[in-house]
Amino acid sequence: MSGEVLVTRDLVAGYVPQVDILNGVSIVVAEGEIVTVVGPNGAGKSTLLKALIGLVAPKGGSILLAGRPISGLPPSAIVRQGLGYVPQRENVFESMPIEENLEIGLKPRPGLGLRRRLDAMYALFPRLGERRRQVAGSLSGGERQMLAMARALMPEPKILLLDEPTAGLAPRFVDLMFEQVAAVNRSGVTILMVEQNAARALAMSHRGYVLDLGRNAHEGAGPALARDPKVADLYLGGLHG
Amino acid sequence: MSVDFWINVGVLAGIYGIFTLGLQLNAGFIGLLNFGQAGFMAIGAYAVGLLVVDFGWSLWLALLAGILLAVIGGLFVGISSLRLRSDHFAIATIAFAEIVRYVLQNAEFSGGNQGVLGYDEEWRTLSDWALAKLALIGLGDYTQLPLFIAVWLAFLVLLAVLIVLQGTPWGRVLRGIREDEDATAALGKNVFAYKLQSLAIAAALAAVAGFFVALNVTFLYPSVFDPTFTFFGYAMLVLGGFASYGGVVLGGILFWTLLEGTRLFDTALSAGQQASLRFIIVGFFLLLLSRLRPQGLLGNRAEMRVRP
Amino acid sequence: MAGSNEAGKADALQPHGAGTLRLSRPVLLLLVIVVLFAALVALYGFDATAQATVNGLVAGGYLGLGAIGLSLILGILKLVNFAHGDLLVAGAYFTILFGWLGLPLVVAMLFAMIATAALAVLTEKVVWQPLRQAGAGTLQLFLSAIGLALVLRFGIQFFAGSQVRTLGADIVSSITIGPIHLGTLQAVALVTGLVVMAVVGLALRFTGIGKEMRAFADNRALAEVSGINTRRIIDVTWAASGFLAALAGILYAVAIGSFNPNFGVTLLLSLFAATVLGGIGNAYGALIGGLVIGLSQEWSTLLLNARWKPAVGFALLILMLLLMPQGIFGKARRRS
Amino acid sequence: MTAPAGPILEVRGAVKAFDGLLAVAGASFDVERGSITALIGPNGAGKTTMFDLLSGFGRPDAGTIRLAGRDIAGMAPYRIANLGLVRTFQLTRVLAGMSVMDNMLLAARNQPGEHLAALILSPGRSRAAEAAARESAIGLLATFGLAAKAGDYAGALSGGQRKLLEIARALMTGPSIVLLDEPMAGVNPTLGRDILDHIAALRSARGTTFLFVEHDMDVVMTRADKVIVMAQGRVIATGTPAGIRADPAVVEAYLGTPHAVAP
Repeated sequence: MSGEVLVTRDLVAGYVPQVDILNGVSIVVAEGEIVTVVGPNGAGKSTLLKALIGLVAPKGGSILLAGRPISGLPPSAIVRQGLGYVPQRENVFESMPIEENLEIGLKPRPGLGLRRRLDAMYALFPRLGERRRQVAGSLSGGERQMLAMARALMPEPKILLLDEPTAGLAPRFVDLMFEQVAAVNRSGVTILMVEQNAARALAMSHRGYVLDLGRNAHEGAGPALARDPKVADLYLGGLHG
Repeated sequence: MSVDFWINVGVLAGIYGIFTLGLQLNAGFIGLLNFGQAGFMAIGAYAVGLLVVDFGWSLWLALLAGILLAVIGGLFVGISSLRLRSDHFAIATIAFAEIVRYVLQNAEFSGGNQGVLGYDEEWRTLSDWALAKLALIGLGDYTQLPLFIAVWLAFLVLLAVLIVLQGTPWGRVLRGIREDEDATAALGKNVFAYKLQSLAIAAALAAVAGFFVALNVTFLYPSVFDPTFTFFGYAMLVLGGFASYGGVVLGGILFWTLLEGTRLFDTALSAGQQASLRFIIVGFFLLLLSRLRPQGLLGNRAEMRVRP
Repeated sequence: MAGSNEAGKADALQPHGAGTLRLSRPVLLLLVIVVLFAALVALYGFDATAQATVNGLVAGGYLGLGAIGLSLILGILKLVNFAHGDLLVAGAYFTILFGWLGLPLVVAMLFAMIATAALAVLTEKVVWQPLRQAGAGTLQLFLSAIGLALVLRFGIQFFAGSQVRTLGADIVSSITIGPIHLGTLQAVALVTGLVVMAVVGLALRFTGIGKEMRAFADNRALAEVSGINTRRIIDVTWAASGFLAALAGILYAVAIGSFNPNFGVTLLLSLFAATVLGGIGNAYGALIGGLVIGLSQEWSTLLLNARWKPAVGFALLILMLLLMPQGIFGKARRRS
Repeated sequence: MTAPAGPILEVRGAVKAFDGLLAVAGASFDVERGSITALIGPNGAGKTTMFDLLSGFGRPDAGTIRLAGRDIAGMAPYRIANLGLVRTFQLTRVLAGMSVMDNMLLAARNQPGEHLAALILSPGRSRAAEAAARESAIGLLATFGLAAKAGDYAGALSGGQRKLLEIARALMTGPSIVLLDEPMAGVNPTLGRDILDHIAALRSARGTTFLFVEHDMDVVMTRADKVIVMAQGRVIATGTPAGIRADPAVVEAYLGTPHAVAP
């Protein structure tokens, strides 16, 4: 295994003083991997991503990005350190055209060259290139998700965090979206993803973690974890939906 | 000087207390940012003055007409502007109050900046009668005492009525609308009708306050009804407490004691600077209280929310 | 931004009445202006109408520039900055202060704009940022804004007095172009206003910071996780707001000639009218809105006594809120 | 009043556009009386907009909506609620600054004390109605396990409890049809099952109709009698869960086969 891009140790976080949503989460993402975090509603999956990007201030534990602590930094600084984040909802600038969305994405690292990064993104997501002047608010759900990913990829992050990339998509487009995620990964991007659609997400992941009540419950190789009947019974419920 | 001075402060506290009851009913209990209260007060006061002076009405009949006209004003503002989001509604009500003031200042019928004079004869008669009675217990020298008594009597009666109303299912609907008007509408309540009622009652309260202002200043001129006075009302509200009628009483007494109390200090400042200083103090009140204790002294933080 | 709207095969939302809806309001506005102008020419003659129009453009300059900051702050921070009118006043009085310290007038004006920008940033640091962090609601923000407005207005009055003042520039010389008479200073105010308007519009459209500001106004949370330094954007917005407000105040002082510390509060509702007219948060809209309000107020002097001018502004504000709360250039937002 | 036959809700050709974009593009469907009906479809299919149109929070640009035979398209939300249709919201909207009991009492219908004139003229009737409402509120709160919380501020409840309160409050109005917007979102699986059990029990006991939006296909397939599928603002299929699963149009537009072909 190559270097560890992202490591959390005993991460504790919550939105209000008394209540912690994360009660000690430890995960490792190595370079080039797709790692998926699954778990029931309220397990703290989205909160984990928000803590990593700095939207929720961690109360305990540590977060290392390429060996450097990022815990407690504001989101803009964390993005500059090389973390890309795609929120689940409202993840594009609706009033702006696709190309301006991508331009905003490059703000943390303008030195990479706008033209070069735009071309790279349009190669990865040809559909966006066809519609570069179209206002993002008029895109379909799947296209928005692609634009949101491309925006987060503009500054060449060391790792991309995806918060339920298939939420709300028609089931028939779910596989397409997962294929897109796999393509991004093949292009050399490390991915940490949170998903409700546990079976399919784990099947395409190198490794997976199961969270419950804000703690690590299980971990293992993705496909194996997806097939583990104990995990399925306890946490995943509708694996065959 | 001192007793007369504090009686006057009491009169102001009572008048603005009545005025602010309406703001409490709007901002505190149904979540309406009514910033046009000074405009309703102006309508009430000018109606009284003009009906008595120009049309020879009785002062008391004119009071009723003034209340009615202010309510009509409230309904007009409400029907036209209630569907706006809360901050736009606030701006629209300020604009309404400014239009009222501009009309009074510039139109022929209202006497412009010369104002309206000579409407309070009936009150003087009553006041003299009261002073004669007060003289029997040795209080006959305090000429503003009858007004003080009348104002506070009215204030306390209106306060009691509103407290009782707030405890009824009607009051509960108001609070539901304050918390979330869509959810309340989804439960079958006619949000618009309740907001309109709340606004109309607030306008009526403003008209009563305007009546007492007219008696207190003895002649009416437009700048008495500057929007700044609505801001004073809100300063009282935020001081005493949101969603609490008791807070209006406390806020009124504290606010006017503190504000007028500044007159008692000898300073090297010019009269203009002293006047400015009073407004600066009010400004700091609003800033500091909004920041440090937004619910006010008697208010309940859980009940303090206005959504956009 | 018009933006092409090709129908995508997989689009859940399909275009409907392609673009006509979006174009119609500005076009309608232009039409109304042209028709009104023609009507006024017919009723009052070309000379009087042209004079009122030029006066309206002068007023539109300072109203438009004054409204930009109000609109941006309202759009980006969701804050009804009631103290904005007093920033205009601060600009004029800082100019007097720096002139009194011996600086030449133009330099004093520039310093005044910088000082007002600093003042605006200061209010952000001292008042607004802490309030936002405390999760203040609409009412708290509104009351704080009123409190701040009172402190600023009467603070200026405390030090400078409430008497009428001038900037001490030459107010006598004038230009005559055909039937139109214009004070030299008014002409300067007109040209400055229009030029700065164009510069601001272009800056928002094409510069990096302009795009970041628009992104921030569009979706604040997303801007933050996209790596935009939102603190910086907020500070820049306040600085620009203060700077342009001061310029607007100075242009007002120059064009009108004399003023007292109350002129900001008098202009405030007209500035709100311009903001709402242009669509909240839309800087171009604010500029156009300012021009429309300026024209309306000056044109109204052909019909009514000039003393009703401010009331025309208030009435337009109420009308706009009632008839077109999303403004000419704003979009009707879908309820979430 | 005897319940007339026919569907409780009939939607025909409903259209709603925002800024020129069609969110609902001519949707038609029925909801049968006493059924538990699921409304499914991808994000942007128009489900929430449809809920808004049904409950009066939006006026359709075209089309008719009939509730028990009566056209309610464009009617104010409070009037629709008083005709027996209540809704919950996707993000729970309890009245945080009021007690749990006040949340419930506010939902009671036919309270004369809510009207100033009636309040002043006959305070006795108001008190009687209040006592009756309190009694049925206590019963409903007990059903949903919230009896102990009656005096607390609703804002102090946990996320799951708020969801329960919102549903209990909707039932307090004595509705004939309840619209639930993602009742399972943000609640843990155990509580989610409880909510679904309550719904089933209430349908059996009172004959209340339920229409709900849900993304979890397992829940839809096991709990709904009927399923309505929306895509791109239109209803592309209605039927039983089994029928929907086999419907080629639904498979094509929404469910997909294990090896979906790229568009």
